[in-house]
Amino acid sequence: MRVSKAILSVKGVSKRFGGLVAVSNLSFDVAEHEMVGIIGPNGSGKTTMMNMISGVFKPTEGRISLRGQLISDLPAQIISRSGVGRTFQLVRLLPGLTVLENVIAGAVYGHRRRWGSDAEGFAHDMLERVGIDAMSYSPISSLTYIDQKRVELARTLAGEPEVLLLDEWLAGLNPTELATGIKLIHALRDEGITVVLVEHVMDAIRSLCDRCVVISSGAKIAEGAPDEVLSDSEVIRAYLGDDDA
Amino acid sequence: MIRRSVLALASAVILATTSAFAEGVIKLGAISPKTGPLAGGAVVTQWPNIQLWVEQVNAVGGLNVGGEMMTIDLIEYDDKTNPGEHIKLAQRLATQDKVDFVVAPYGTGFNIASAPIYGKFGYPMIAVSAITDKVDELTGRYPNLFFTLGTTTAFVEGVKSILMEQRDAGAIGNEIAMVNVADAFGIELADKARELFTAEGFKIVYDKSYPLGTPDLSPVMKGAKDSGAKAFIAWSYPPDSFGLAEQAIIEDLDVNVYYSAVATSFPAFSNAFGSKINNVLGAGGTNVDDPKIAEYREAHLKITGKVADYWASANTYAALQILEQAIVGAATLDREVVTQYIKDNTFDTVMGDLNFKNNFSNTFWSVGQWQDGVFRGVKGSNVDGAVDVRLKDGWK
Amino acid sequence: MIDILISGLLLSGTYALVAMGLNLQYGVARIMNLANGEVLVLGALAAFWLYTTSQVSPLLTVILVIPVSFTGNWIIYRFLLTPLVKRSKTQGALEVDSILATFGLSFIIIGIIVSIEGGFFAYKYLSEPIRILGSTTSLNRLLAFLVAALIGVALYLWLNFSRPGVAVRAVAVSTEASGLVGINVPRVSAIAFALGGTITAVGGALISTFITLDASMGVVFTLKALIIVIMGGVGEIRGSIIAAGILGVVETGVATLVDPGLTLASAYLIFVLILLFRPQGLFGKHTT
Amino acid sequence: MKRSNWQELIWAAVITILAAFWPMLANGYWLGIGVDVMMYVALATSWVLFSGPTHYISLASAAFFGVGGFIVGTGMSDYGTSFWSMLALSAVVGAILAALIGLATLRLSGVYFVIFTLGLAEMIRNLVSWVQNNFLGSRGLYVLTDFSDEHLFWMLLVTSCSIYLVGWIISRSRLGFAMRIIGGNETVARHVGINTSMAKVILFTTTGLFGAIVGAIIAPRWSYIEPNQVFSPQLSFFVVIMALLGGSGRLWGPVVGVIPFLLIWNWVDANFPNQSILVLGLAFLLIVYALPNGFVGRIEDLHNKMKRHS
Repeated sequence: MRVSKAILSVKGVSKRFGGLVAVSNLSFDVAEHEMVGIIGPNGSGKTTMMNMISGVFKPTEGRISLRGQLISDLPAQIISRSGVGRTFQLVRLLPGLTVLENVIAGAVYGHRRRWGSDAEGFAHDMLERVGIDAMSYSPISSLTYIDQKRVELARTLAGEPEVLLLDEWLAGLNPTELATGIKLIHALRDEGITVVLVEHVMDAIRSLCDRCVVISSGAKIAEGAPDEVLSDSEVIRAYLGDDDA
Repeated sequence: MIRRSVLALASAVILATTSAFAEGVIKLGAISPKTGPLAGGAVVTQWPNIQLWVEQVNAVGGLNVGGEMMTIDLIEYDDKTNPGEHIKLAQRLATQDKVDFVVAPYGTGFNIASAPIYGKFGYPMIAVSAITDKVDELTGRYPNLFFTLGTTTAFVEGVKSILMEQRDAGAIGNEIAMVNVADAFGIELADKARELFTAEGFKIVYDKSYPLGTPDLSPVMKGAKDSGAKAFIAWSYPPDSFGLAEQAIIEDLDVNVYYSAVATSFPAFSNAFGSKINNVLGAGGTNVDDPKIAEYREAHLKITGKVADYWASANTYAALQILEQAIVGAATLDREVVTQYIKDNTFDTVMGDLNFKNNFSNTFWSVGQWQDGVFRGVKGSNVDGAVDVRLKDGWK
Repeated sequence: MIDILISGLLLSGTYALVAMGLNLQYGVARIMNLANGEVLVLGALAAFWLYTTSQVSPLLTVILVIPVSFTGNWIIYRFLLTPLVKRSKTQGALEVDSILATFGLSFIIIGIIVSIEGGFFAYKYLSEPIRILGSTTSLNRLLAFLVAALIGVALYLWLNFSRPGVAVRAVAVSTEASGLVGINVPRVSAIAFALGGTITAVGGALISTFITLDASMGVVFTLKALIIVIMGGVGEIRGSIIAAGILGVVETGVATLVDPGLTLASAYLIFVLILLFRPQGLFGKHTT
Repeated sequence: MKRSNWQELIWAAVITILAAFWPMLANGYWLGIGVDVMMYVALATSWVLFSGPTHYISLASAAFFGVGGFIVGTGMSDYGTSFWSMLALSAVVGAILAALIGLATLRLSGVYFVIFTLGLAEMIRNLVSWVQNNFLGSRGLYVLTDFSDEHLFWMLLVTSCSIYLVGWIISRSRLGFAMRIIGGNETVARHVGINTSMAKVILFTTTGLFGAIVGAIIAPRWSYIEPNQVFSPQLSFFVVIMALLGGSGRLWGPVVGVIPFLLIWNWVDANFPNQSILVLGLAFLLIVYALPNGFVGRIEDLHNKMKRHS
């Protein structure tokens, strides 16, 4: 499903921490309604890349733009408001708030600044969308791991992102949960959200992604349809003995 | 909230009834720091003298108030050197403990802060440790407030007259090195000194302040030394008066006039430095040759176990003597009558005969000097026994 | 210039004595000890009291102070602070609790000091001028500096080259991980706390030979110590020593060249600037 | 800080009205305690505005309080200005100062923030002393007014109420919700689109503004302003301690912390005049050990228990 117009565009991006090069000269585009996977061995710079898109870090070099607008020099909150939502590798919820409030948090400060009953209603919709509306008023501490992930996803969706970044959203789930999770992302994809996901679960990548960007040691080594790149010899070499692919 | 006021009422009633039983007793309230930055000074000049006076009075059976012997019941509080705390405790003394009389607080700020409360209840306040140039304005506002220690200007004048004498004698030139501690007390004195000294043609070649709690005064002393002035004046407070003297010794400050303000007259000052601080000038003083002072100092040592300091101690004791004589003289515990008595009469105290004009006693020492182990008054107003100023000659 | 450097460095010695103990207590035992300054004043009181009543040399007092303050601080940690450590679930909660508890403790110590001596601890010991490279200073300050240097070096060597020292450093880095590798965390914390308190008390005894203290001056030292520890980086003895050095030299420099009235202000300004540009302190590891 | 509801506001209004009658019921000592209570309620509530939701412990209260007192003192003593104009000036200066501190502290967290605010307050105290010494040429700052304790009590009550009301409105606003999110996780806050810096600076500015107002109102009570006393770091510690003792999770936390704390304090003062500081320390430890989550925690526990039983 190749769509011509790139919504998110990463051009020649590098990130150095002191002497360490985490990402080097990486470029790729994400088209509207497309689901792109970023894969690569541990420590290859995937999460750093996500952090640069969402504004946790600024790239040392290169530019990231959203619908042609440069976003890589903006602070995280502006990037978020301009339509980039994300989840975190290790779930980050707000323990002092209820499930519903956690999701409302996503609705209030996004580009559609909802407030009051509007925000509340919308948050309920999002919780229903991820399938845990029944737990709206539970404390965060009572949730299972997958439910925590769902809350986080609901919160991100509540911001109505145009581009959704999922950072190892499926990691750490048991087989049943994994199936539920994949189904959920499928549903999002069917709704036409643009998604960039970092993932290790290859089955999920095969079934979800339109296209994959493979990085190793911070640099892009392959790009293309999942089946194509996963059989690429260089990709296999990068993964060998390194991961569970 | 309502319940609390009922409680307050109840306790007030209980207090009222107990005070009805307590006849033959004069309740005396005293609030001063036992902790906090000013405690170090208060435990030297304030608390021991209150103790001394109360014990002496009670030892002879109390005060004769119109034929009835009344002993002193002392109620004391620690204000922790905190003005808010002090005000609250003053209110407690007046409205809960319902004391008959009070000892004026320690420190200028505390006297002024508590004056409205004590004034409201008509307590005469014979302020000792308060030095201000606003005497008229304050006593106009608080007619119960009396000042015995002098004014800021008088203190500066005392030092100024020494400087002028020594300049005339050729011991010092026109140049003065002056420092002050950057708190209300030091700033006020330094400001006045700047005005009065320059008016007499002195040049303040080194004029710096240092913050309260400066751990190392050696740069200050080095700066003063480098200025080459033969007179060093420090408007200092207790810990720094010690620190400055130590640095002067270390740097071997070559001056003929060395003055530091508060705490110079403390026995601890001489204990710490011995003969090295011989001929150091300091704030205040007493006439140590006066037999009354000698007797007082002996009693102070005997009863409190501490050597009295050579300045504010005797003043504090004198203020209590004034209160004592006013109560006995007025033959009543009626505060209004006693206050009026203080205004109208002359009192025989360890500091000599004291009386108040517009609530201000113009009898006080302003400058003293350590001379061979004794701190003697050298300048004062209406005082006898001032000795000649000696020149500082090294720090041996 | 030499004057500034020498006076400044000697003052740094004082500051290092004040801060090293707190750093151990906060860096290792995770106790933000607001009673640090009061412990220092206790040490000073011991030196003053023994000197004025029985002519005991403050140097001897320093040696006497070591076992007493070690035991005292160990007891404080064991019985007063351990319950707080146990009940707090997060570092933040422990910080709040230890601020509250040690603030109360500081009042108790002040009360004890006042009941022994409410006035100034005024005495002089080794108040003799000495010339170093043409600059005059006093023997007692030099002595305090030397002891501070000795303690600093000994502490550094102990922490880096001895088994228990390495355990202490491990606990400073992570209490959980240290527990996992078999370090007795409560014991190491107690030792670090007691050792920190001992250094502070020894510092107090030495400082009292040249600074006139009284019961309520502890807070001044606590503030300085907190500033130095944070400036140098939590858990970093090296950082504390260097921060103490910077403060000492800056304060003396400003007092000499600019205005003594600005000494403390400039010290705090340096602190503020360092934290603005290195929010984790000079040597602190950045944690997010 | 949790979101406040209407019921709470009504309770607050009722208590305020009752409190307003305090000067008629109590005078002298108890009125004085009332003034003290109001002063610390105001300071601690304004502290909780910022520190409650963010969990940032600020030790800068004395800086704002001192600025207020000092401005009133200097203005009235040296320049003969009116109290009210200086009160207004204090509020402005306090707010500006707090905004600057807020901007400076954005990158700091945890203990670094705590000590930074302490250091900054000390720096301001020393700078103010120096400026007074060298440029203002003051002869002691006398603040002589005709205000009695009643007046000060009501002024502080109005201040406390304003702070509470501001806090209440904020807690129900997008800003208040943002602060709760920031307190939970700052990275998340940024990623849901919150301008965390702006939110923190606004809240901190409010704290500074009210702190300076309280300092200005107290100045007439102290009559004589000494920089070292109005800028006393102890005040900052007391504010934090009373707020934490009450519980910083609720806007009304400080009220239930300040009142018992000051009552215990006064009881100790009155009954142990020679060792008040020692007994105070002991009382303090007792409270810390007996009330791990402050009074609010205790009250909410009891409330929950009662609910369960009924």
